[in-house]
Amino acid sequence: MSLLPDFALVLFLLMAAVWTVAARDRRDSVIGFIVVGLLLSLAWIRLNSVDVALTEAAVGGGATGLLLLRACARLGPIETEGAHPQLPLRILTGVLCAVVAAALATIVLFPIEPAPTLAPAAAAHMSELGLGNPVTVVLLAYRAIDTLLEKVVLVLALIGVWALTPDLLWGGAPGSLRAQQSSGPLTFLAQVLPPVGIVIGVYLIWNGADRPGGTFQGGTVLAAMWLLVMMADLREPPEIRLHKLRQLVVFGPVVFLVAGFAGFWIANGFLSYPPDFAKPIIVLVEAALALSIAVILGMLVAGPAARAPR
Amino acid sequence: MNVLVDAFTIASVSAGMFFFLAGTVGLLRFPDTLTRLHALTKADNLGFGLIVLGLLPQSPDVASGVKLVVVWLLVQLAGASASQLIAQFASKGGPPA
Amino acid sequence: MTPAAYTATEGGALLVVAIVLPVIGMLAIFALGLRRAERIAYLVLPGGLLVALAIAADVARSGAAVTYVLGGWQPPLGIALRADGLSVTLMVLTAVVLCAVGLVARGSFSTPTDKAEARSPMVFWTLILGLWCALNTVFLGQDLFNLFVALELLTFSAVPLVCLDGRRETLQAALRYLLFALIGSVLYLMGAALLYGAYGTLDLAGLRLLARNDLATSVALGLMIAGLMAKAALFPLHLWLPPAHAGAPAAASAVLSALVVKAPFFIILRLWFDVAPQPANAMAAQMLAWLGIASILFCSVMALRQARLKLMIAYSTVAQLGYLFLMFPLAMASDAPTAWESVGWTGGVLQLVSHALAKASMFLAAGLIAEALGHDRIENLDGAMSVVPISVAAFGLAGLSLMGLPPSGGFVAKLMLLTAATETANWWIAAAILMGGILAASYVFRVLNRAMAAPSSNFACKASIPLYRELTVLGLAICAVVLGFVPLQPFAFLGIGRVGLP
Amino acid sequence: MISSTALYGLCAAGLVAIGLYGLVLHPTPLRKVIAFNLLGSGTFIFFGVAARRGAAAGLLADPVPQAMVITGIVVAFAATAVAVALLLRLAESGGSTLDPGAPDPQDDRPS
Repeated sequence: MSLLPDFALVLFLLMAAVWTVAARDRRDSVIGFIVVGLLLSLAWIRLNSVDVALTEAAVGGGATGLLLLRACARLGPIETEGAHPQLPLRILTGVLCAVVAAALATIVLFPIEPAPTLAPAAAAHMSELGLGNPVTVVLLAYRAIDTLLEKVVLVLALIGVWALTPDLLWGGAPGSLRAQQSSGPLTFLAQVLPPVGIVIGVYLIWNGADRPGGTFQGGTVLAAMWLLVMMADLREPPEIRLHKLRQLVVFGPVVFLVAGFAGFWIANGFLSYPPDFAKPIIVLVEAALALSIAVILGMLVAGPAARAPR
Repeated sequence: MNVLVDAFTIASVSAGMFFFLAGTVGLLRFPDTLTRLHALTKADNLGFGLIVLGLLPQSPDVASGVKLVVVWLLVQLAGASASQLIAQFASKGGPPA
Repeated sequence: MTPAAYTATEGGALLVVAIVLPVIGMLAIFALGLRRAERIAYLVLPGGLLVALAIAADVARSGAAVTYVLGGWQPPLGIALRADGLSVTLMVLTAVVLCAVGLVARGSFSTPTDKAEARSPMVFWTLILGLWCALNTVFLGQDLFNLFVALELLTFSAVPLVCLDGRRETLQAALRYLLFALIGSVLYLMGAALLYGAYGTLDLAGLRLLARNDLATSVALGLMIAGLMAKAALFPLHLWLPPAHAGAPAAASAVLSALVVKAPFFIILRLWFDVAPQPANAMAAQMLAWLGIASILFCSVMALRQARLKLMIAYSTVAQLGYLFLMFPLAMASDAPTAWESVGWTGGVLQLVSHALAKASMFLAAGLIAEALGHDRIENLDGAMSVVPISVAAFGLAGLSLMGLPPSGGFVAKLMLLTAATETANWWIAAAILMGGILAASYVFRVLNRAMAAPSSNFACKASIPLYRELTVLGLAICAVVLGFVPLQPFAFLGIGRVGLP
Repeated sequence: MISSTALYGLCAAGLVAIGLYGLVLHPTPLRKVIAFNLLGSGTFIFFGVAARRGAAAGLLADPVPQAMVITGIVVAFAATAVAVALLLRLAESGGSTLDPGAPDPQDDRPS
């Protein structure tokens, strides 16, 4: 009985995934993917990983879905369906995928007992740092280098997107995010929602130290508010040459680096925090990172520059 | 007292579920975009409202109760705006190709 | 359960600097928007070279690996960085190649004096520095998830370099490269998830102690190695490489061919010799070698058939990468007590280093030739010798290494592989090495023949190349040749940090 | 009786198979990118399964794999953004599939 909701969820998830891959129209496929994203965040809650559920809902389903929907609209009718692969190739691929899935399923069904875990080790040092959310501690203390490098990945991705700007337009602003026709309800929403959204975003960041939430989740909510305002055409996307924009992008990584190097003087080395000040330092780094994430995510969705600088 | 509160929750959430069911049936059965939208939004607003109402007495403290209400308000706002947008597209001759 | 703790060694903080210094440079170029992006790069490049040399000196002097534990959190909870003999060899190689590329790229990627910032210089210099951070992290990281992040850094820096000129073919090549790289990453990550589920650690030292020979481990390693093979362009997963490496600007191609494809191979080495339970599956080693042989033969023939110089060099890269995969059965079958004391292992690593130097030199030379002539069709290369003689000479010297002719690093590397192949009676591998050499000679001489021919009557030089750029390219080629004077035996240096491991 | 964690593990295996199939076989790049995201989601759930099985010391799930998944999701988003920007630019330049067009023999620029 208690497994029934899980069964239903898994079944819906797989059905939505099949639909996403099998749909003829690419818009249907994107909508299928967004449904998968929503169901996935439920699955993450069932796996007791609330932080991941929030991230999946915000980044995996939400931001990625928006990106793909915009791509659909922008592609228009240009994208012609290429030649469909031959039947033998399809069967071969199908068999290969089935073999991989079968191997994975076998491994999952016969786990190691007792399951190996780092949870006790992670919990043991949490009181030293004064933080209550173990996932935040892993992200910003135990494995901070991965989080730092991942911010570098985001900056590189932004440079990669901007690199696609035609030379003449370099420095200009991305194309407008406005929908085809301006509409009252969207403008209304873009005026009412952002104040509330910003409060929620800040709450998620602040809360992340002790309870589920954190930089990504909060940063994505902030980015969503900015994108909403741009989509309702209340604000234009900024020009990519603006120093202020660039500085906001690197602000988070720079604060993180400074905190990391400060560890050489005030603690035991790079990315190590003194016990008494660990929490304020981590919250400060998180806040700076969230700001940068919001700006980067927004600019990633906006795309390369499409207008010459003024 | 507890029994009464629990009974209220069960009744309210069940009623909410019923509205969701009705709305979904409407979504599947009604003929065109506008009527479908009508069925969906009416049922969802009411159904979701009833579920939140039913859950309110179960919340452990005031803060989580306030969060529930905020969630309800945000869903109202998002649902209303989204259905307006869909209706706009629909009345202008279907979704853009 | 708990593996031996890492103890941070004295110069360990330098490892952090090696990873973070390029990041600082990259962020500075991005944010400050100084009048000239390349100025910051010219501060960071020699700095990074000094850091790499300092770490190498430290390792050579102490004869032990340099270690740093980040934040003081011991693995498996935290992450450690560790530089052994192999890591520092590759770090110094990376720094040398990047500095040379930086010098040569000055001609093509300088910000115009009338602009505050231009697209291609800004993108090129930031991405080159991002790439450096990624490579150093790959060489130093001891945690499989940390290595995943490093691989992603590598992908995100390498892909936009491919389509820097924005032409349609290069956009296509970049998209295809990105998709291959993403499949590779996701397969690698899947393997990492399975390993974590089985052992509760992704630390290499921990896994070395714990690894069992069971289904989960085999599937995990299989998925990871398959993913890395796609990134390292092993036949038949090489389809993305030739258009991508040929489409990029020459300076970027040099880095992509010389260094970027070596990073996934380096991780395969780590997985194979550090994680895979010993004795590792002999059949899998044979299969990798067979794919390597297919790479060598098939792509050498393809290189011979190309009309464009850069495409030819790109196909030659896939062929030369094939040699690297020969070392798995050779190192395993040898009589040496450990893999890294065998001739096959040293030959493979030497091939990696000499190919990196030779290929960087060759791509840069091809870029200069194309700049001077205005095209890179092999049929019409006549006259190149009279315009850019030093570049043609560098091309020829680098070619020695690819062919495996003395005196060159490639000669010693291939001779060592050949020796290992005959000692362990792997006759097919020996035959493939010889055949690959002959094919390489044919495609290199085909180019040299045309380039040395007298120019036709309507020959016109499109641009003159400053001497320092040509000399830099020649310098790289000479480095590849100098490697040919190393003695023919396993180097103790490459085994530093491995001897004594359980 | 199968545990709910194992059920999600099977779900992950299914997602991986579906995503891999779409990634290999779909001819258009946008569909490949979508399939890549499915494949990635399946991979992340394997970490989630390991996390939930590793619940200990008062934590409902092992936080280390959870943190890895959060990093992974963000990286996958960045990859999607770059891929989408690339394929949009490619579509603008007149090509949309991954089949390389016949190279123009008259093209004089170095390739």
